[in-house]
Amino acid sequence: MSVERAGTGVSTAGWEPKIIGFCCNWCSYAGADLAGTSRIPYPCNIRIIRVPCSGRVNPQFVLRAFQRGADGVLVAGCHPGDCHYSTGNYFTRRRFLLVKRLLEYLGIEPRRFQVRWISGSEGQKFADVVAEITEQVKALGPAKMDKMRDVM
Amino acid sequence: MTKVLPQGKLKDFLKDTMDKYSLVAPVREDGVVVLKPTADPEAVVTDYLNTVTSPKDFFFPQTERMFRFQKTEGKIRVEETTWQGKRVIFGVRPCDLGSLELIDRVFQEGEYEETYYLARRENTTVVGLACSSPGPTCFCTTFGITPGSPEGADLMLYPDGEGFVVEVLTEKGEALAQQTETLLEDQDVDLAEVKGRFEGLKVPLGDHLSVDGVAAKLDGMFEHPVWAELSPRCLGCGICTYLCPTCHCFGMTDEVRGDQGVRLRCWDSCQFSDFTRMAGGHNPRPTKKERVRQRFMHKLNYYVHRFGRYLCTGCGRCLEKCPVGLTMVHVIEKVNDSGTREVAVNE
Amino acid sequence: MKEKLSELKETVARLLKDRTVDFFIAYQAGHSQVEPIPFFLTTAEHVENLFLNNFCAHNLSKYLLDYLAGDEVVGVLAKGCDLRALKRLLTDHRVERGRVFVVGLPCIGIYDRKKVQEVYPAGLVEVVEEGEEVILRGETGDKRVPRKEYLLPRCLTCPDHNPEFYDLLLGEKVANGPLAEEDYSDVRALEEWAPGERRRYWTRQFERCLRCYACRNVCPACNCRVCCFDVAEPRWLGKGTSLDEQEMFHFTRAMHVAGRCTGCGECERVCPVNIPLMKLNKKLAKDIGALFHVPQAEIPTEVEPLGQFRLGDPDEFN
Amino acid sequence: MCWCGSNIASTVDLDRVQKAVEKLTNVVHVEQNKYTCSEPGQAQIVAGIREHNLDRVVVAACSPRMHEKTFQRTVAKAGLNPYLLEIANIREHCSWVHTSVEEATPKAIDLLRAAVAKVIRNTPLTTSTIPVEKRALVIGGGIAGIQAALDIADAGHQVVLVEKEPTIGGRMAQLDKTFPTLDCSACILTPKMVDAAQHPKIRLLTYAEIEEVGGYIGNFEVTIRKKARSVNEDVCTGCGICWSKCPSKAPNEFDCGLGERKAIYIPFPQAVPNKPVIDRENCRYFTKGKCGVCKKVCPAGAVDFEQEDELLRERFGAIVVATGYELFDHSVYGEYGYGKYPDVITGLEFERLINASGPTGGKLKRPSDGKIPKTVVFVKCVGSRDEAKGFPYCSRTCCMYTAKQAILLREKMPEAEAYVFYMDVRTPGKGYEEFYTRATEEFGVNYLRGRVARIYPKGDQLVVRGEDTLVGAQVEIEADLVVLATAMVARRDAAELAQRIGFSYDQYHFFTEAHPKLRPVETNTAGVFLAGACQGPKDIPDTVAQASAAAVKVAMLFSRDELETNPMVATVDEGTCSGCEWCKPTCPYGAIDIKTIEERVGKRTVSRRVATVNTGLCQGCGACTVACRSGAMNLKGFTNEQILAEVEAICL
Repeated sequence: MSVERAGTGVSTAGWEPKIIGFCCNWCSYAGADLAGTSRIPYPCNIRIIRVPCSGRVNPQFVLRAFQRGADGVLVAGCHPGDCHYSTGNYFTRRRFLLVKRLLEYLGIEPRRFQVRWISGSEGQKFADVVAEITEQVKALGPAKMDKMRDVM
Repeated sequence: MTKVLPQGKLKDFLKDTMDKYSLVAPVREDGVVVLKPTADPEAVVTDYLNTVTSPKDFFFPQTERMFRFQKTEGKIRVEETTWQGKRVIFGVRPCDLGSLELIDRVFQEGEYEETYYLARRENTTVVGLACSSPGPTCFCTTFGITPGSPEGADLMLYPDGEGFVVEVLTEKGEALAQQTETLLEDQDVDLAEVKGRFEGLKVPLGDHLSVDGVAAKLDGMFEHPVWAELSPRCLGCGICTYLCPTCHCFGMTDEVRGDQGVRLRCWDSCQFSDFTRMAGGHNPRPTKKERVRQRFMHKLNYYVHRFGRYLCTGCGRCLEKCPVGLTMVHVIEKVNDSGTREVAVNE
Repeated sequence: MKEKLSELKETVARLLKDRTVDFFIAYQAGHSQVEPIPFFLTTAEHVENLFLNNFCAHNLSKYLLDYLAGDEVVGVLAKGCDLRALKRLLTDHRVERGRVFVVGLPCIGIYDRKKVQEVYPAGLVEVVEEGEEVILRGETGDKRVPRKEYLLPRCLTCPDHNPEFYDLLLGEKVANGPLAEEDYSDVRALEEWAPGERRRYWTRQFERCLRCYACRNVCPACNCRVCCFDVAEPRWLGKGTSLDEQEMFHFTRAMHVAGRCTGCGECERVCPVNIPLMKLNKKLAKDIGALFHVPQAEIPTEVEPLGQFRLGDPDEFN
Repeated sequence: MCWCGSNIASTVDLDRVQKAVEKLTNVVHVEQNKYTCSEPGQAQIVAGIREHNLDRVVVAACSPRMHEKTFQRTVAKAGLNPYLLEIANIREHCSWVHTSVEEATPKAIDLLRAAVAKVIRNTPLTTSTIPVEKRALVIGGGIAGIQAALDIADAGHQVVLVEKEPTIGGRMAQLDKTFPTLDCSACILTPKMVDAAQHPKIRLLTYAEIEEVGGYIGNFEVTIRKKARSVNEDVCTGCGICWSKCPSKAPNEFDCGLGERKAIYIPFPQAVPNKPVIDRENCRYFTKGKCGVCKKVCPAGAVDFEQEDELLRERFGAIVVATGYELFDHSVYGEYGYGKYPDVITGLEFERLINASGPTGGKLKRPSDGKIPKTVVFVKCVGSRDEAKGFPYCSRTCCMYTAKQAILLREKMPEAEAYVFYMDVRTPGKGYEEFYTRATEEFGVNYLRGRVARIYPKGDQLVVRGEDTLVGAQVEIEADLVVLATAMVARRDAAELAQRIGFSYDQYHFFTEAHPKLRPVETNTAGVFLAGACQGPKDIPDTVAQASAAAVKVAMLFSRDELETNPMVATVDEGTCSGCEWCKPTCPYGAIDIKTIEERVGKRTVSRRVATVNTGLCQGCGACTVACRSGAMNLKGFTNEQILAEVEAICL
């Protein structure tokens, strides 16, 4: 999957990472909206997928993103205690604490996968998080140069 | 005079081979010996009973990319993928050599030729390795194969003293022998004698297991209670079929990414519960009984009717790896022991 | 264990005769001494073929899933670990307790066939336990080896030498207590590796994977009616075998049993290509223990660790 | 694809996007318009659907949180199921945050590709209906809660008004006069308190708290803890003999602790209900086990020492949260004496000290020695607009109440001097600026622009040292009394309450409205509304306005007998479901049950257990879908298929 390609001699010139952001509708998606209405600029690498709750994000979605060539994945939800559905993000927290460790254990650079709590009022935080993850992923280089390397 | 490859020159033999061919050879990895492409002669081993995976993987790969397709301007462009290259598979045991001939019939005979398979067959040189000490799971002799049978190899190696006696069997084998000729020594060895020694080796399990008349007996055993007796312990996994050097079932699937994609041909296993499940949900082989019966009937009856041979070479992988001992040996014994007049009582 | 064979025969014959059970699942002799195989007895006459020794590793309770639709009462022989597997199935509401008749089998450890075969490739007749050592007795003589080193990994940390519950127990209960603490040293060692090294390690393992699904099919926690790997839409997993699909498979399998794995190690035992699946399962078990304070020994729990939360769970996502 | 004037079109090259999107499989028609949400824009969509016989629509425009509903109605007008629409957010998530066309355009294409991939997998969804329980719960009996309760009740609906304290009235009851009219606070509030108590549709539950909230809009299940009052309210006449005879005293919270009350007490003379409560912590009977004077003297026999907390389970269709605010604890300000100087008081304490029913009977006496102050210094923005020690926000009311208090001081004691240290004077209300002008011009209040650096005692006085930034000089004023305009902060249990009911709050724990401009009284949880300072600092006029607005929202809700449910709910594929029940514990609404189904297996009919979703309870969070390993549980509108398709489309 996202084998680090350091030293493979593959040129990364002109490469821009693609980062998928799963954002819960009520907080993080709204936070991203607020970044927009406040015109807070951030790197263009993120593509947001709207989900009702971070608790809707199946870890298999995250893996699929990496499988298909995403360079980074962000899961963003309401702060603990603020979940629109009361408890969804507590399950998210448990699940992704494990996922993050498992991915790292499998040798996937942990900075490629991040979970953050971003409220609807944190437009600036949303922009900052995107800037941060983009910068980190850029420094790491492409997760997988050839998306269809294996099966395709 | 007979060509002999001294033991000490084996690595060089593999190295020279790699000048012209890509190499697939037995490699010990995490406690198992697998056949896999390797560029490192040092990694190649010869001290194995047999490789856990069989050589069929390199002719009939688990996933075959048949063609690419792409939609452009409302049209679909199809680009066939062809396999290219020259490859040597080293260290194939007689049972597995025999299995290639069995699959050849499936993919070669009849109205249609299986071009992907044949391209690989034509461009691959198979180096056989005779067995010095058959193991407790070996039963090749049941199917007329011996620890020294070279059939299926292009070039056969017989371990003998401090080296390998070489037998060139085909043009491809000859080409490989020429490629490595500097390493092959002409020695005064009686090839027939060496071969005879291997052919005469005891294969305890195989020597006592007879398959005579099994196919004919099975003609009347489709509804026999033996299947209900054998099948409950099956896990429904694909170990037997995927490790078996002669199983060759597959399914086809498209992987699509946007406006392009590939058609894949992937191994499938008749032991999987969804193997015959239809789109509407109906499954003509709904339980393990039908699925287990299918596998053994195919090997011991249907294939025999079509091609005149049993679809098993006694490699023993199912004995070694089936977690629940649902093995060819067990089934043959059961069939031999069962009375033909019995009919299913539970149907 | 062998010594309980006659009692087992008597018991099973009686249960079948008096129709306490409709059929019984136990072991029969396999290809060799080290590989007993599951045995499905439907009549009392079958008991003559019953077999029992300390290689009877296979967890028989998973077979109960094959009999959900009927109303038969299934008798099953269960060691402590098998009982945990049964508990898994009961907790997952897959099996009705009333339809299972458990004959409990006290057990002090099952030997690892692979390890024994390394020192005794063929012709093993029996294994005799002598305190901390065992004698591998075979056609070509005896070998004396340290007992602990030849047991299945699960037996070292086994908390249940006697099944937690049963309808009938074979023989007397044995002294309980794990031989060793839950050992995560292999997981820790791997965690210490450089990420690139770890990556190469797992790549090698996953590339070898055949996707034969034996690990799934033998696993008591993998008990879904329809597995996500078998559905066409959505395609959680491609049919093709490539490194990314293999990794998707192993990641998903591990996550699906996270907090539910009973630690039996059957997945690893049956894997034909030696993929160290327990290194994935144990990694998750270790983290679940450390993060959520649910130790492996408590699984199956009433509510699975990933189906609950605490307000005070660790948080690193700010 | 919407230009949004130049909002999108100036940063996203929509022609390029159109070329890319036209090529996508399943896309048959692409068009652009200047304002898609405008009537002509919507008409274009309707025409497009009809002309091209479209069965799916993607609108690339602003956030779906903005106009998804709008466009759902639009496609419905053309006869399409509204859920066959997807929005690609190319404004908030694209054109507004990326500056160059080269950056924004490829991203917009990706977002559209994902929306197309998703919409292909959309299925028509239909709503079902749930009945509405036409009873409202109002939490908090301050002016916000009273106003909301009265308005809802006047609209003809039952209301339960729950107040934590023994009386309703809240903060407003503590105030002396109100700005900018200088009405007596009690004079305008107490009639409303009485109205609320006597309204046939309102049930007052004072000395009560919310224990648990379940259910959902139209059908909340609320458990209310009615704390033991130790006085039987049904019998008590409020005659007052008990509290006049009670031997135990305690500081009176209502007077900010400046005065005393008895252990059996009403907080203030106009308390509603006029029924006392026994403060068990300070009552001799409860602490020492003997006394019982009140019980002996009560002519009605209302005192009941055995009374216990009572849990009431009630059903409501809507909830108005009006829990108010607290005052910032100024003891973090070392320079103001950490709250240790008794003559440094808060504005609210000042209100009590000048109130005729307060501890001093309305005579302004300073707390330390009862001396009548000659010089009073008011300090504004204590805790407000101070990120370092307090909060960055403005508390909105302090400028006005400080002006009011200075005026009251000068009015009552023309000989006293009033100084006000301020950062800015903010008077954005009707009559406010005029009021402030009166303070400076008519009442001669001295306004000094600057922060107070330090307050320290000197003799029996306090020296207030600050800077007058207008003249650029240090000033030191020897004051008899210092009044701090402390910030309004969220109640300390605000977050807990929000979590209990299930809606969100901001970083200061003020409750979050659904939209800062367009949905100022709704929360993100349907059926829960906000009124007053629990949502953010505000003065009485704004509070009352918001309370009435919340009441209207409730009345709107109650104008319907049934509600349409959210069709984006979880759904079970019974063929796949194992009935393992692991989805159940993840559902916050208890919406998942297990049922037994029968099916044919071979020649037999067998039964097995599967999960089933109560669509009235399900709110569509999707937590259950991830707990389900086999994928049997899915979420309509956000299915596994849809999300995976989006991922794949983006990764192309």
